[in-house]
Amino acid sequence: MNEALYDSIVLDRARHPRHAGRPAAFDAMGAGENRMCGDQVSIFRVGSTYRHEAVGCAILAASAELMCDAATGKNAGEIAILAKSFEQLVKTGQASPELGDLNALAGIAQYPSRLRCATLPWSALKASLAGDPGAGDRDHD
Amino acid sequence: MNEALYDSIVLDRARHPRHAGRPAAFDAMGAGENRMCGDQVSIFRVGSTYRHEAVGCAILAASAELMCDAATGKNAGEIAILAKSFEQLVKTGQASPELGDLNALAGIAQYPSRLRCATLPWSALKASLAGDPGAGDRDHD
Amino acid sequence: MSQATQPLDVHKLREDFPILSQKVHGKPFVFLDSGASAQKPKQVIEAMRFVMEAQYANVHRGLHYMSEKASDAYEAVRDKVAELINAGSRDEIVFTRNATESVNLVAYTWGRSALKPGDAVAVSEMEHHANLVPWQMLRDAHGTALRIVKITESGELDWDSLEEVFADGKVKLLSLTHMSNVLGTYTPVERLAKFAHERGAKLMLDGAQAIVHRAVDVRAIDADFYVFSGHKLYGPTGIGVLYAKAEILEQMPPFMGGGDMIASVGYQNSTWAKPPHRFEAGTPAIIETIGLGAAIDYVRAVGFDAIAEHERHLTEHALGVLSQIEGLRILGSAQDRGGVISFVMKDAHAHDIATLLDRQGIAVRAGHHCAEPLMGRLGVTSTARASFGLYTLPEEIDALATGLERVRKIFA
Amino acid sequence: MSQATQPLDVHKLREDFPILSQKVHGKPFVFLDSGASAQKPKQVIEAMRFVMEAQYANVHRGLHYMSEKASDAYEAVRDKVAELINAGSRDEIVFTRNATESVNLVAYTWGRSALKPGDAVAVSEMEHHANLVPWQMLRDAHGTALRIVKITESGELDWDSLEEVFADGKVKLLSLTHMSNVLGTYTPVERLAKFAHERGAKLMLDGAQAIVHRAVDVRAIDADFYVFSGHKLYGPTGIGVLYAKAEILEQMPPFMGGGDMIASVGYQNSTWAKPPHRFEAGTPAIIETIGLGAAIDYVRAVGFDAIAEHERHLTEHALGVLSQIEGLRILGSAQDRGGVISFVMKDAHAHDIATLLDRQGIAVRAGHHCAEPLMGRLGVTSTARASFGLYTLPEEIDALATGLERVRKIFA
Ligand SMILES: Cc1ncc(COP(=O)(O)O)c(C=O)c1O
Ligand SMILES: Cc1ncc(COP(=O)(O)O)c(C=O)c1O
Repeated sequence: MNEALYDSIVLDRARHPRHAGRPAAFDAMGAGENRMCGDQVSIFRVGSTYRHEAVGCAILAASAELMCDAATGKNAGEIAILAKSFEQLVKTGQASPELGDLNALAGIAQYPSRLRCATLPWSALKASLAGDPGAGDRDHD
Repeated sequence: MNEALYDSIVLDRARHPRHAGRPAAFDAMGAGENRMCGDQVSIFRVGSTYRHEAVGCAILAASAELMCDAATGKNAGEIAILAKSFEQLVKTGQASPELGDLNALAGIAQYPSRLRCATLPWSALKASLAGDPGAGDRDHD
Repeated sequence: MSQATQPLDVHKLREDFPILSQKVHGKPFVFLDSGASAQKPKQVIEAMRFVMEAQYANVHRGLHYMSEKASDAYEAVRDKVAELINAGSRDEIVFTRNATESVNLVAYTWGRSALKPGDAVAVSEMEHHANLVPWQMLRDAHGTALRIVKITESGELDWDSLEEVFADGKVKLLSLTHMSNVLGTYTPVERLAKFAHERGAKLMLDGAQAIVHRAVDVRAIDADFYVFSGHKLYGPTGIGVLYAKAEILEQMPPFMGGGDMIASVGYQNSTWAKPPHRFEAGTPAIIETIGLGAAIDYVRAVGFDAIAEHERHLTEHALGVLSQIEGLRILGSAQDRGGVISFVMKDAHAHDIATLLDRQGIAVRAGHHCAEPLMGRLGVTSTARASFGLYTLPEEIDALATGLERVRKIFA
Repeated sequence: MSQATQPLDVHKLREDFPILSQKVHGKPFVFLDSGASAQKPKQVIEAMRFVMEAQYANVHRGLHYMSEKASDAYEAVRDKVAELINAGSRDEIVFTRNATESVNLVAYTWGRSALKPGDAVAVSEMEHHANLVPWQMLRDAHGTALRIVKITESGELDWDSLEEVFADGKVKLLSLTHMSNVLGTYTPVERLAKFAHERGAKLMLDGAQAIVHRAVDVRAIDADFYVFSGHKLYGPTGIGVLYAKAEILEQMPPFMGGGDMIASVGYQNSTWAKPPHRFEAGTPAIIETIGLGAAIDYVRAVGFDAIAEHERHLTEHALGVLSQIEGLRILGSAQDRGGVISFVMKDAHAHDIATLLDRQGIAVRAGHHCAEPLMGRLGVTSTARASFGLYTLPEEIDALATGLERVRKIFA
């Protein structure tokens, strides 16, 4: 059975998150919601580190985790570049070295309907950078 | 080509009607209309004779003509029986001796969508007998 | 277990459904999503092909051979539908796109003419959006109230709540699902009809699920409105049905304007055709209606008694095997239930369950099943759902159970 | 006559249409009723069969293989339609049942929100009921006015009348046929768009006929709304299209409520999905939409330039031979006209003509063609109509002429 998407990193990070939970104080936040399935995620910036609150499936949780890892210490421009690469990854399934652990989500390319699970944290992150907490992705599809 | 429906009686009576035209005075009238195609017919009773005003196709006109022939001198009960036989005729295509010239319309049974052309005068006749000039058939189908 | 009806030869029936022999991700295709839409037997596919290859033209207004053939075939389906649900007359059958349009048609026409601002419509906590949103829209446009009848923990109608909702006499329409697409619950429709009628209200039933699983008799129920979709009944998409009692339909103004629904048209004014044509504007779904006719012939030939019995066995079997799976919780435990089972699993989100099952060739649905408010009521955001058809095999339910064990181990 | 495009090999194309080789009353089938609904090529029949046999499930909410396949195939057709009419974006394409529903959708949603009582809608004397009755219903429900733009003796729009109708600035929507289904007239749509826009009105085009015969470019026209049906474009019944500019669609409230058109649903309130999904409630016509996609592929592969050229030849030929028939009168003589010809005959009623032609295997339509008021304007109660498709042969028009000569002799 090809369950590659649910490899050990993804499952591990979904079940044992390192960046989960709303910080007591934060510099910026952004949220995203997929109303079709009830997935919700908020991203909080504290200095140059990130935390998330993710309610949804394992892909959402793992993507939020790995994104927080990857975004730590990066500036907005660097994050934008990373977001682009990530988008390529989940659309094409082609791993790329600069994405590091994020490559674990490459398998999502085989599940177009799950794409939003992986990209929702990134929309929320962008919203937090834009300083517009409500600008996350709220579409239904 | 099977043009049996348009046999000589039907065409002849459609083109050379004997009972057409609104009488100056009449004892009763009834009307029918097929709004889907614009067919209209009025039936007038003058004593025990009938006249019609038919606007529409050849089948309508011939049917009105032959009906006026057949109804002449008959009472309401006799006309009701005749109407039933006629209905059978146009539905089954089976001629029956008591219908006389009306049998010329048997071919209509092959054209279900033209049935109403043949039966509209009879609805108007019934309306005239019922004393309700507007009770004729006004359906669209 | 009744032995009165011959059990279905499901393996033989499956030969009628070409799609079931496909492989998915290299695995045998286990389709447990019939509640969303059923697969189509050859007989339906063939009927649609036939009309397009041999008897096609626009209907009703044609005086030529092909048009008469197509019109006859189209109108014959009205009789088939009337027979299927035991309507009093073929003129009580209106063709729509789907159950959703049928409900909206009633809300727009009957709702805006027979209901007055201040009158109330009552629905239950377990409605599909199709039987909730149209009444919200009617409320906002027309000033009617919308009331919600509660359900019990077992997922059945709460009669105390029903009494309460009706207490002030304002409810003029009770609109309920005949079978829940999430919980599988059948509602006691005869009793509900009596209840509503005694209180001066009409009863509308959303039969989108129910029509598939058991014989429906709208006159025995005494339903005022009944709606369903062709595509769940093994027929094509694009065709649905609204049944309404003749005296109600006759009073209803038209929904859409256009060809075929008029008696006469002038530049200034028009008059309407009689029902059902009054409600069928424009070129209808001719090919799909004929496909629905073939689907009705098919299920009636198989026999509703046998289908109901088969699905009862499947449901019992499924409830049995699924309840063995650690951490799996089945939602709803109604006494009277049909072949739809929703569940959640500890630590595994419904979407992850569906994706992992799909990799094993097993199709289940995951999400809110167009019943978002019910999800809230049940305290979940989504569920996984397995739903059965006449072609479902017990072995497929065993495959589901095996698949779910794998999911459980992955997330354990 | 332009020689730029390769002429159609019509005999070869006809092999794609199985129905055309049927016999009717023992005679070769001459189908001259494509304006009512076109016949379907094998490619469309095959695409529908394929989805039902190999890739079927409900769309959008499914996380399993079949649902993804069906959703992809369904949504891909939105792109095909957008390309076909050169829409600015796929999100401007709403799927409906037919052109009639598309017009009603606009009347119910845009009409009741963007128009205020006292605003006027203008249509012409040569509209199909589908583009007249919805505006009468809007008038009666919402208090808008309805104005009628006259046509000239040749069956073209009367610009003086148009100016007059717009004189007081109340017209906010001009809704016109792009091609008359009775007279064959093409309306000068670019000029009309400019005219309407300069006066602060939107332009809606009923493209039910036009879409079939020529390439349509909604952006070049600058149409605000454009509607058509799949079944006239060699596609299945049960599927139609509404195009509207994105900024208009975004402002429009939903039409029907139910699944798939919501963003979120609570017992009390719901929020709407973005266009186009906001306007597609319930399970869509999945199989038919995919069939429409195949039809679009088909006509584009044949090529609109070639189709238009072919139909221009046919129309010229038909106008030539029909004008030779004693006592036959062709209605309409517009400069710019398509392959639809209505006529009346001295002493022979249109219904008798149709029945007699049918006996010779020739299918024409007779009646008011869902344009009853236009009949009054033309001083007739009904006409006979021959209409052409890409599969029509000049020989078939000759057969029509021969048939009409027989009719003439019978009634002479
Ligand atoms: C000009 C015109 N408009 C609208 C329509 C209505 O199309 P439909 O019946 O497919 O909705 C037709 C077809 O009859 C038509 O010819
Ligand atoms: C109970 C119930 N009602 C209504 C519907 C709506 O059916 P459709 O989408 O065919 O209009 C469904 C199907 O999803 C359903 O399960």
